[in-house]
Amino acid sequence: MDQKGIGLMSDNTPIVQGRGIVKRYGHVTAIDHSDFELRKGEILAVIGDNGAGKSSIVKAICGATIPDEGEILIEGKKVNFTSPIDARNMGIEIVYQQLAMSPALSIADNMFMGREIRKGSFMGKYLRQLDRPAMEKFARDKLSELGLMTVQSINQAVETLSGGQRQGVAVARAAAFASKFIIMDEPTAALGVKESRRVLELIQDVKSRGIPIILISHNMPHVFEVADRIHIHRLGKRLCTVDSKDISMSDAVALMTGAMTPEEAGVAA
Amino acid sequence: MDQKGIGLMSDNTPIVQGRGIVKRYGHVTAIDHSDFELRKGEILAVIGDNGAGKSSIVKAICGATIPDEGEILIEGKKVNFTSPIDARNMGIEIVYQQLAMSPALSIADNMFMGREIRKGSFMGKYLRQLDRPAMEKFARDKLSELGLMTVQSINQAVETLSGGQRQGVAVARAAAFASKFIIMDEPTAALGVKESRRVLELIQDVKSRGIPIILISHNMPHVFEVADRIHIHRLGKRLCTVDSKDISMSDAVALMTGAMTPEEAGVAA
Amino acid sequence: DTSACLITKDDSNPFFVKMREGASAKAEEIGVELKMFAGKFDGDHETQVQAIETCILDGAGGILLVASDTSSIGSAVKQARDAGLVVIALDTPLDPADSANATFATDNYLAGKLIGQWAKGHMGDAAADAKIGLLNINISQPTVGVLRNQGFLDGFGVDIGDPSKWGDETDPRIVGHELSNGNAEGGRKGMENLLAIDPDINVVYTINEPAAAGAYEALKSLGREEGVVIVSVDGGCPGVRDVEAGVIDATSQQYPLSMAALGVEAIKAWAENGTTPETTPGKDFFDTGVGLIAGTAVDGVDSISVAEGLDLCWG
Amino acid sequence: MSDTTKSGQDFEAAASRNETVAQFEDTRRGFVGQVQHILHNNPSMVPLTVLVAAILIFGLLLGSKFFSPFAMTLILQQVQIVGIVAAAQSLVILTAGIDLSVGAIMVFSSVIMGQFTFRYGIPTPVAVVCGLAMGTAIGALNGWLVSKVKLPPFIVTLGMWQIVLATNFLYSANETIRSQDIETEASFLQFFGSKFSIGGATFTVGVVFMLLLIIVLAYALKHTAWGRHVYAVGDDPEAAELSGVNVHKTLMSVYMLSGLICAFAGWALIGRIGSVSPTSGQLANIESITAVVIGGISLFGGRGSILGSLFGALIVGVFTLGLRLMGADAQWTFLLIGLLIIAAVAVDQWIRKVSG
Amino acid sequence: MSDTTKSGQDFEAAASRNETVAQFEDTRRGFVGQVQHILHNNPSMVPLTVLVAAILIFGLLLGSKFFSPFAMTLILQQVQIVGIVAAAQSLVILTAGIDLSVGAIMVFSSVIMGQFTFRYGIPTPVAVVCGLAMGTAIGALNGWLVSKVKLPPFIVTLGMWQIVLATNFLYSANETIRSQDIETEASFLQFFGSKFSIGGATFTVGVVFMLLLIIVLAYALKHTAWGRHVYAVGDDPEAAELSGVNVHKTLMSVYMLSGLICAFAGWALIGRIGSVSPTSGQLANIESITAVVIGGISLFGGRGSILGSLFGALIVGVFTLGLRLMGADAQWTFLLIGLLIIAAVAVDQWIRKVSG
Ligand SMILES: Nc1ncnc2c1ncn2[C@@H]1O[C@H](COP(=O)(O)OP(=O)(O)OP(=O)(O)O)[C@@H](O)[C@H]1O
Ligand SMILES: Nc1ncnc2c1ncn2[C@@H]1O[C@H](COP(=O)(O)OP(=O)(O)OP(=O)(O)O)[C@@H](O)[C@H]1O
Ligand SMILES: O[C@H]1[C@H](O)[C@@H](O)OC[C@H]1O
Ligand SMILES: [Mg+2]
Ligand SMILES: [Mg+2]
Repeated sequence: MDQKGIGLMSDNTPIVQGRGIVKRYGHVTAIDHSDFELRKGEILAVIGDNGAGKSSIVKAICGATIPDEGEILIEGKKVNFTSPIDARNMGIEIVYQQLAMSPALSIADNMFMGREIRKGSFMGKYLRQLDRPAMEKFARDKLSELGLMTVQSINQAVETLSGGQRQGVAVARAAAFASKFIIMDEPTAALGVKESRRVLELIQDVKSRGIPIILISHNMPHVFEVADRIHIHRLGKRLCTVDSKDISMSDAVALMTGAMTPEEAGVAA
Repeated sequence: MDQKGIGLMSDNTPIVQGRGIVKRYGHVTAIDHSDFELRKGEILAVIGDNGAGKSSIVKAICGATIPDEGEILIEGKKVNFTSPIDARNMGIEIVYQQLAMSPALSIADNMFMGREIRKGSFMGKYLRQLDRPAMEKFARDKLSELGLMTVQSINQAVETLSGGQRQGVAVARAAAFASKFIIMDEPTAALGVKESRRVLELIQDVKSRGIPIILISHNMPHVFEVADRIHIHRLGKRLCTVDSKDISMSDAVALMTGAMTPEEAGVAA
Repeated sequence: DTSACLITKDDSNPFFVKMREGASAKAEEIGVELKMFAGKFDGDHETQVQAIETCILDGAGGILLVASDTSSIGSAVKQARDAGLVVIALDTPLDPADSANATFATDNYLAGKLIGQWAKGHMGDAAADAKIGLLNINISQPTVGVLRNQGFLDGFGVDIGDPSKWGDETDPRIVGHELSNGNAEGGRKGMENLLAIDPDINVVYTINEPAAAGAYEALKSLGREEGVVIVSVDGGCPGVRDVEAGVIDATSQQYPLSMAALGVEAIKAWAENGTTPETTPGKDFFDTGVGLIAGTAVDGVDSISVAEGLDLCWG
Repeated sequence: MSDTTKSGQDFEAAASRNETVAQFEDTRRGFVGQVQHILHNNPSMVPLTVLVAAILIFGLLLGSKFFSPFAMTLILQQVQIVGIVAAAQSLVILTAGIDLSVGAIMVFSSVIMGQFTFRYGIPTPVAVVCGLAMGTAIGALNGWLVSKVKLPPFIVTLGMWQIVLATNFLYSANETIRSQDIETEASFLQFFGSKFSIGGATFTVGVVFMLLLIIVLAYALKHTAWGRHVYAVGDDPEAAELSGVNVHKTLMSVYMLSGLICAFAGWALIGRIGSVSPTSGQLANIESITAVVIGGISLFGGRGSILGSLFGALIVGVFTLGLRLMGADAQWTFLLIGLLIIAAVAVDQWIRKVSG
Repeated sequence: MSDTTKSGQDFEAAASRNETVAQFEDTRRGFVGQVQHILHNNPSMVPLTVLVAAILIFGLLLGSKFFSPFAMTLILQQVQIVGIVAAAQSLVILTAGIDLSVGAIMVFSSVIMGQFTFRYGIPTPVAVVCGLAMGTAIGALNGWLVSKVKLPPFIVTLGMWQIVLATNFLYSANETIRSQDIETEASFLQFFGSKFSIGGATFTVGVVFMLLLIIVLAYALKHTAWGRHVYAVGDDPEAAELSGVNVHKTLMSVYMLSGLICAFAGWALIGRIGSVSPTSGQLANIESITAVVIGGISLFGGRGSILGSLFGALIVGVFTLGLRLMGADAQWTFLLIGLLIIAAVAVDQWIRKVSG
């Protein structure tokens, strides 16, 4: 956890701030001059229709795509991520909607991809040997915490897992390594009831460690259960951000689908 | 619709019946002597933990994988599907969990894959020219019915769609072409609130056309909203099948996660 | 019973196919057991080395070798000779020639020189401002290709500069050097390119007869088949018939069948009494000779008639 | 809608229908944007642009020597064999395969046509049909191994290449059938070499065949169900199978067609070189793959246009002739063609990136 | 848990923890099942099995002629160059690439070593280092074009192949440096050819180098982070990038290492053939790819083991020598090797399928 960074910035500097972000794909404008803001210690939900641009905007924030216009500030400092590795080095972890795993590699390999543990011994120091037992134990522990009990072996290739099992691995990885904040793009979409529960608990856990979370989800009960604030995205733009206590589920849905305007709902755009 | 087939079979012959189905992947037993049954005109929900074997069993039913043991009967007749094309030729449509689309091809191309429409004119008859306008119109209509309004062009490559948009295309395709029954493997997992609603409506629509549906879902409210019966799958086997009116959501969840046994819940295994 | 190996550069070139046929016939006649090996393409040195090793392992008495890389093959040849095998070079002398116990070969430089002299004589005064196109083998410039090319230019009266490579000549009569890969397809394309550079070409040297046939097709398609002198090397039966038909004007004939037969006999002789054949006086190998075959003879250049050529041709 | 929500959650009722299709504003930037858009939607425009640019540049540098009907039709004639084979190669590559046996099939088919005529005295048209059938049969074998036995195309065609080539040499005994003999006894074998003139430019039947072949295939790939299936199979065979494409049938049709086209290339080869020569065509696989890839077809399958392959073949032809005319010697030409291959694809990549 | 469900849905509370990890019963069938499982988990066991079977069969057919230390070590010597190059090729193919320039890099590096020594009189060890550096540099250029400019590896290395080969011929003026001269003046160049005997079997430094190289690479691929990254990049580069692998660095390291290994192969080549010959190595790309694929590495990247490539090279070596000793002539050998390639991979596929 980046204690120092948090200590230095003024209390109401947002952790992440996006200003006037634009991203076009050929003829398609996925993000259209949108703003974005994540505050200290909060869980921010992002909701919106399919294709509203939710995934696109969080990808822009973490360097997975490079926006065409606009600027991004992390803890008040402008950043220019050119790759998700930059973001990860700052302690930002992401659960992508299309998961980002290497199908032929094992669960443990995937969890430690890019931050493998080496043995402490001679073999590790000079021959750079990986400490497989340590990595496997860690992976097993993290999956058990999530209640992913049906995984039969930690050395199973990810391609042999069910859809939900894969998602569980991705969530466990992010939660285990984040120190600044976590982005989760529909982390419970493929999960079973029990597994979804665990993920929601985990999100609360992470928050209680002081790490804020961006949660994209179509599951309104989940959103209202955990989110502090809700960012409503519509047609490539932020429509408004509301406190989850100040709005009803129905109004939130009405806003995001365009059945109601922010003025009608009585919230500030 | 195969009116004749339905007319011929006795009233309580199930549409699909699976007996003692086994499917192993190397060391993993994904389906372990499981039974399965879909009745005329019903919506059958299949629920279970991640990795319980839900996707595996419906794949075995439709020829997408070939089971190691057991037999499958469609309308009382034993079938040996060797490819999903066999199933499709019988009027069975499937929405796969991992979608099954050709990313580089357009939405319209994907919807009509394997059953393209040819022009009626000379070009169509002798030069086998496709009737693109017709296919595009049909595709646009079906997507509009689903309320997938954010798709910008029907000629867009599927790879440029958002996760939810892709799922919408797959659902629309299945609903448009099924005549015997439809299997939907988590059709609303990636869908927004509005889009999920439309899919549920569509499922009811299809049912009212007399076509039964197998619905795999982790979303209990959705399951209880539309399902007539619920097949509870656990550790590779059918634990029990219950009428959705005879069981509470909590009991269903308790059964599928193993917190309760069928005897405790008072349902027959 | 004596056993022997025949290793050729490749076994797709009819030249080597015939050489193998000649060798097997002779071997059967005099009771030598013959195994045959070949590189995968003309210039494939590695496979030839492997073939030599295999022959040593196989306990052969001698090796007939048409080397792709005349100097590099030296160490493998030495290994064979050290193991007690006799090594006879065919077609192409090794570098140095005495790496092998004996050599039966064509003098490729001479083969080129003869067609060069003939072309010069045939053209008479026009040779002084001839336009020469050359269709060589391939970009790796193997020795046969260089020897024939430089021999031809020498015979034609061009200053060849460094005799170990083509392309460094400054004579303005040379329009260009093209590649043919020694086949008809390459011959046609190369000829077309030469014609695009200068449509007035009137002398064409070709590495072998398939390339010449390809060049002729190119000329024919432009109606230029008359008035261009095409010369070549090899003397295969299709080639000699092409001389007869006026497709090729002259070609230097080689004698692979006699090379092969002489080679097999030499191995037999070595096995029986340890003798090796004499070399041709003035050369460090046994020259199996070159015959210039031309439709019309030219004064001062020895040639044989097409009819004679057809008697001696090899495939 | 009320009856569908018998146990639906309340908040969902708020998701009322909103029938207007969303249209984000299109902020494309004028002419450049339009050009980029066209390039983006027509993958073969990039190699076409490179081709036109190459012709213009060599034209400027070399003047009428290059910019003549003679030189232009010469290029067409020089690329005809590679162009035809590249059409076959394109089909296979579109299915994410690769065919290393194209050259071997081509030359073996031409040998069959020649030897059947001359060795067995079979009427020439029948011999030609036998050659075409042989090409198709080898293609079918390739297709069967790829599709049924599920072997990687690279391996199948690598093996087949060696098998067919060895068979070719064994069967033909490496004997060339001379042009003059064919001309007098079986001129039908040279049919593709027949010439005709249009306004100073000379075309051969082979060139016309190549152009027609590409046009027909481009049509079939774009406007028939078969064509869509070829793309789908190349894109993701598993997804294609699941969504109802008969992957086996599609692959078989592609490999058989590829074999047949290569056999036609063999016939065209006789027309071009006059004779039947078993040693031809040894570089046809590398040359055809080069043309296909310069033409913008992805080696990973499912993306690209067959027109691009034609342009790819022409680009190489233009550069080769242009460089030779400028006096580059063979080794330098070889080097520059290497640079060209990389540069052409880099330009392609760059344009695609810019046009996003 | 109660505090986390402040607005959770009631039914979810029923999903109480159930801590035992699910274990479906394992109904595998005895010995055969075990063997299948081992084969399944060790992709290089399949080619190893084919190799051993081939040795046994030829041993039975040919007796002691084949089953001798001399013959066995001869095979090692004959495959050493292909084996070393196949190691380089394996790395590149594991990243879903392909390197067509391996042979050109190899021969050019050997030419540099030779010409630097003989033309400029540079001390031999320095010349060797220059050759190795040149190989690495060409590899770096390949890597940069693949990774930064994002060109397909097939194209990059196809172009580079031609460029390097042409440069090689231009620079060397096609001159061979003779074995005798190297032996007397720069014997260090022939270092890889040095021989030593262990119990009747003769090994060369080159053979030992090949074996060590493969072992070291197998270790690195399996037991270091770098190795995992190579697999991840080959599997799905985008996913690898997103999950924190520096794809660029990984690709650069692979192509540079490949270039370096090819340069070592060039040095080994001098040891093997004695001389420095600019025309060597023309088939090294096809032969190394053949070895890699027979060895079971997927051309689509991310799957397979580098040990397999060694076995693949040895399988081809065993068949070639065995067939030659049995007196099959060259065309028949090609034909049978063609069949072997297809058969070896078919067997591999079959075993994988059976062991599911
Ligand atoms: N690589 C791409 N190329 C072209 N268009 C794209 C690309 N990625 C996204 N888009 C388009 O951008 C828009 C926004 O997509 P995005 O994935 O951000 O939506 P989303 O809000 O995450 O939707 P969902 O809830 O379905 O995941 C969509 O219209 C989509 O079609
Ligand atoms: N191709 C495969 N190879 C090996 N194991 C597999 C394969 N497909 C599925 N499995 C295993 O079979 C089991 C059942 O998987 P399945 O996909 O049927 O689960 P599911 O009930 O659909 O789960 P989810 O709700 O997460 O989609 C899992 O343990 C999974 O790891
Ligand atoms: O003499 C022969 C030559 O060595 C070879 O390369 O081609 C065939 C013959 O001309
Ligand atoms: Mg999304
Ligand atoms: Mg599933």
